[in-house]
Amino acid sequence: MTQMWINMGPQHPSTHGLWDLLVRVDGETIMEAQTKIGYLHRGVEKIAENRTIEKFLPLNDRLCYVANSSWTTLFTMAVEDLLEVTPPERAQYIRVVVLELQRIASHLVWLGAYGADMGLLTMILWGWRDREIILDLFSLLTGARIMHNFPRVGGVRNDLPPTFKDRALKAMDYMDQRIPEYEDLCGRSELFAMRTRGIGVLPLEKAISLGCTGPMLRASGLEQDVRKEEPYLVYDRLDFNVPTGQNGDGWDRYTVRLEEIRQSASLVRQALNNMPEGDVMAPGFKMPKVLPAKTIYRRAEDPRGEGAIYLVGDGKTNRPYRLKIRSPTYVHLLAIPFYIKGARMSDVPVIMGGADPCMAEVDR
Amino acid sequence: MDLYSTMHGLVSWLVNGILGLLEGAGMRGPVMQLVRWMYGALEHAITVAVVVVLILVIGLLMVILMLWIERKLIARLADRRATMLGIMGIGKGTGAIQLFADAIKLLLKEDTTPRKADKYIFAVGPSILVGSSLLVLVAVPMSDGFAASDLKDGLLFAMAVFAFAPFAVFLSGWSANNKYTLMGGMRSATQMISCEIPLLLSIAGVVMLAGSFRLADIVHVQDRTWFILLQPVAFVVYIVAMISEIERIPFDLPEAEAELVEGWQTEYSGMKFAFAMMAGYIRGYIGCAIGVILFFGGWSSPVPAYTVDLPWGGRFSGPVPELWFLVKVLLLFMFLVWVRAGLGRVRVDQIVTIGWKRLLPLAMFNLALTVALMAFSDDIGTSPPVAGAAFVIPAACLTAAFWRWGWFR
Amino acid sequence: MMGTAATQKAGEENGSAGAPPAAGGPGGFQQRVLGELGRLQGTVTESSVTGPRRMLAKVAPDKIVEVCRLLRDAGFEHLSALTCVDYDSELQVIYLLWSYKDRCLIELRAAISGAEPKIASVTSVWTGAEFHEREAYDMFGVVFEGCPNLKRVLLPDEWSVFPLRKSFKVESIHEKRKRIEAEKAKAAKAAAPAAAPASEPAQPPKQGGTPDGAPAPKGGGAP
Amino acid sequence: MGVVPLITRPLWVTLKYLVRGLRRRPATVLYPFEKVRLPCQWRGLHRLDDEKCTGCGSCSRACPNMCIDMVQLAPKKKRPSIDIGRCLFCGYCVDACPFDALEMTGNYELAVFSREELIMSPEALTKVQDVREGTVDEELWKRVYGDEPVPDYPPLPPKPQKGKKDAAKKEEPPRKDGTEKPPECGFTGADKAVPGEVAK
Repeated sequence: MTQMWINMGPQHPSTHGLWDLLVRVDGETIMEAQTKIGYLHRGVEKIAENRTIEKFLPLNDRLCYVANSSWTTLFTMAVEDLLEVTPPERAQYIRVVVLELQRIASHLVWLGAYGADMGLLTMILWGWRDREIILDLFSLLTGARIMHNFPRVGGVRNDLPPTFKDRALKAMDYMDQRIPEYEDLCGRSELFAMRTRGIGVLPLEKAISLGCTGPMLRASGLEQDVRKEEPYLVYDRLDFNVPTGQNGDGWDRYTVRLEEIRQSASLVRQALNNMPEGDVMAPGFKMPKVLPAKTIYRRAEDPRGEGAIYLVGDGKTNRPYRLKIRSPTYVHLLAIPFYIKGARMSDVPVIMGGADPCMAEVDR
Repeated sequence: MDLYSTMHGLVSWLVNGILGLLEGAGMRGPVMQLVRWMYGALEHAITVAVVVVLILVIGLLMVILMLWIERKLIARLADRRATMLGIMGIGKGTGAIQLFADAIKLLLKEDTTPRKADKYIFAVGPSILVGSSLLVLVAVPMSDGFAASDLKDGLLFAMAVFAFAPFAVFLSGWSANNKYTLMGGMRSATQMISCEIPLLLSIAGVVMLAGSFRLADIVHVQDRTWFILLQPVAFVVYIVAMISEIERIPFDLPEAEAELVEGWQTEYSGMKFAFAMMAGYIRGYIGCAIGVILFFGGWSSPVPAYTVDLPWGGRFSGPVPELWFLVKVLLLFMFLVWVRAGLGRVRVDQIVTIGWKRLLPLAMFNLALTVALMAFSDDIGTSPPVAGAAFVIPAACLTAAFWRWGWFR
Repeated sequence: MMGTAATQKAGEENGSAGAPPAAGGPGGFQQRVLGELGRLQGTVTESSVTGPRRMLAKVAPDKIVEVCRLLRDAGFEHLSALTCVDYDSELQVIYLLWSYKDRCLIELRAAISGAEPKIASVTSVWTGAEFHEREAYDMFGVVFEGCPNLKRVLLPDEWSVFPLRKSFKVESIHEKRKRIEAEKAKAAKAAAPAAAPASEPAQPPKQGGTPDGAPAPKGGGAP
Repeated sequence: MGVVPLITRPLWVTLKYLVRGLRRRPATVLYPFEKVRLPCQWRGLHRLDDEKCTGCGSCSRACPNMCIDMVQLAPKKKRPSIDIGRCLFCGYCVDACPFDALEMTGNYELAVFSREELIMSPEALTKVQDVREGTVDEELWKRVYGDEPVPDYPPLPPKPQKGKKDAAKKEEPPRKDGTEKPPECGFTGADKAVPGEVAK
């Protein structure tokens, strides 16, 4: 067949979100690919230069519509580094609980969409059904299901409602019962293995030189997790292990993320069980009139990889002088053309889904 | 008393009754002679028309029932509630009218044709597909009497017309001037080529046992032992090949939502899309019907015939063969829906591998086995356990051998 | 503006409260890196350790590729981010490198002129640098010589504006509020010399348009 | 893996749900007919309490999107009007109000027919009813939490009263418009987290 360029996106059922992978196809095999993004670009970094820190906080939830609080927490940690404020112990434990619940919810969305790319419609429904429970926990804790606007500079907005702790512990036990079911439906199914083993293989040194991080890098075999490399909040007091894969194909990305759901569930339990008493905001902290003239680079482990914020204060106003948001998926999506050559037309959605695209954080 | 004669009696009683009434009312002129002459000439044609319309209506009702079963079952398998639509409380929770709502919606939708598409083939594609699928309905009997036509080689005719559809899919996919539909059409052709031969070979085994292509004979031979007990391997090959013929989930690449938007149906909307969807379910019904006739003993029921005295004096005897046949068809269809809920989609090269390197050798082996055993044992009709064991044991060891080498990879 | 503070010494930045420097920490490694950077007197100025896992170095823009290759071989395999900061006197290109083995981050700063920003591309060292460079070009207009396909990645190709430059003025929410109140006050003063203020029942005309800071260029600069 | 486990595991686990689906309700909540009750601190549509509000405008300054305008109702009386078309529902205005005049109800069905209706005038804000219908999703509750579904989320300790009036308030007088206040869910420490404008 003559070679032709096919658009996998932006209006395409297999792309989660608005982005376009142009694919040059010879028959069924892919010869070359190009990524086209920018459909959801809102200029968040320019807006940030015109708003005070607190007024920019709610926008952080919109940075990634599936893992909202992870970006808000990252931003508040960056500002706290800039202002040299440390939130009280209890607030840090609450932040860890919120981050890990957010990771489970984000991985469930990914698992559902990954199944849908292979025609496994049951997987979406189970993924979304179990995510509902976590969204209910969030709506009890923060007042909103998705746009929580919960972390504040110097702490968190409010303390845990009294019923939250045992409901969250029961929800985590419920989650542990659900994971074997996901494995039955995907892990132990031959069809799933046929569609994911050896698909979109990303060797380790290519992953490092491309700048892939998080589950993509761990699937290629390097045990690297910002929570272990550069422990923030109270992660160094909680014990969890970092799952890795062997040869960086679709199968390893699935096993790595599924294992991460288990680890996050146990992390939530640990954080809830040994959470100290105390107030949730740094006592007597007031936002200063002027941000100190410093630059901060704060990294955190976003469900998709290494999210980071480069914040520059200019010592004159209380607005950030420059805010650079390092998005892990931005690198993963632009890196796809480097390892998609030779794949088949049906593998393209699996490879695109493997990168777990969340377009809001890619286009900023 | 088969369907044709009953219908012929009904039609002639009706027409003569009306004509008699008219003549009684004093309408004897030359017009009446012309009408009687025409009826004399067209008597046969009218009866055939009535029979065919009856079979068509039953086929379409079955399609609607299967659509509803698919929606509800695939939902319950995935722990959700499917459509709960009901009118003013009637069928509140059953979603009964969802299907009619869909049909009406598709009828009302605008029927667009892409600008640079080949308009005629684009329009003809779905009609060929539905036409060839409906044509097979004629050849599939529902019980001894109840068949539009009981050809001597009914099975051959059915398979020949059934294999016509991928040609229509390929045509309409290519004519829609859209990259996705072109890929969809190509895939349908590859899939048909790779899975047609194992399908026919698995049927050949059954036909050899039954000795005739006539579907009614195949059913009669299976009175004591269903062929699934004698031909388990053939059944596995038949089901896998039929799923890929009908283009359902594990092998629904021509219409793969994930990568090809909607495969070859991408450019269709309104009535044409309804045709394409309906064709899918008609072919599903036919696949299951032939499967039931070949392997599950058609309309012969394990329940011994019984007679019941109805309270108002009538008598009712035995399980109605037609209903028993439809129940079995629906059960086989439910298995297909269950497979759809559990499994994902395979790639095109994997279908070709399965078709050529897995199903074909399996079907050939089964055929050779059947020939060998028929040559040695003079009468298959000896005690069923012996015949069953003679078939099942080699099949089991074959599957175990294939299993150990992970042949599905 | 920020220019004068460019040479500010980053104060001792304590890592987040919960991060006691790991036993031994990358201290030894940092000294070794400082030693190597020290040798390149001409190109690297002011390399320093600014935190338990942070290092800082200012690099001459024309030697950036050698320094990056040297650091990558020294252990900084991961190019975490490559971005620019537009100080009005200069445009700083920031390279943030992370070492997986020794868990330390170094921030390289190359100061280039804001008028015609040009610097060598480091895609020869990391293939992933191409993505960050394309975004820096898209937002700041920095031309990276040697970058394989230096095209706009987020904005449409025919745009000629580099939005994140400070010269691209966008009215901030606070100025907008002051402007609206000024207009309202003027309108109220003009309309109200005779009528009593209470007679103005209609709500003030809602200031339409997108919330502040919309990237759409309002003719290059708000009034 | 061999042939048998090829499809048995996924089919087995879907069959389990089919069988369970026969005796217990599947997970779906049919939204328009069955609604799920939201927790008491849900951030939905705002409600203005006319007596408490003094028109100080701190809510309009706290709003990140400038959705709140102070409308001059009477010579001495200013009240906030909220443009919910641009509102983030972030709750800053509620936190910033020194007199607890603004609160967020549980209404989330805010569709209107024209853009102008999105701008809620102060009168409309006072007449907002806290429509918290629906019941807790018993099925999900039984599956996950096991015990009997609690009709409503238990109220949190009362929010510390701030503003000019003294903290030890008597029993709050019943509201004039007869709407019963949803169970009070005060937060400890939320007010100190007031972002508000720079400490002016």
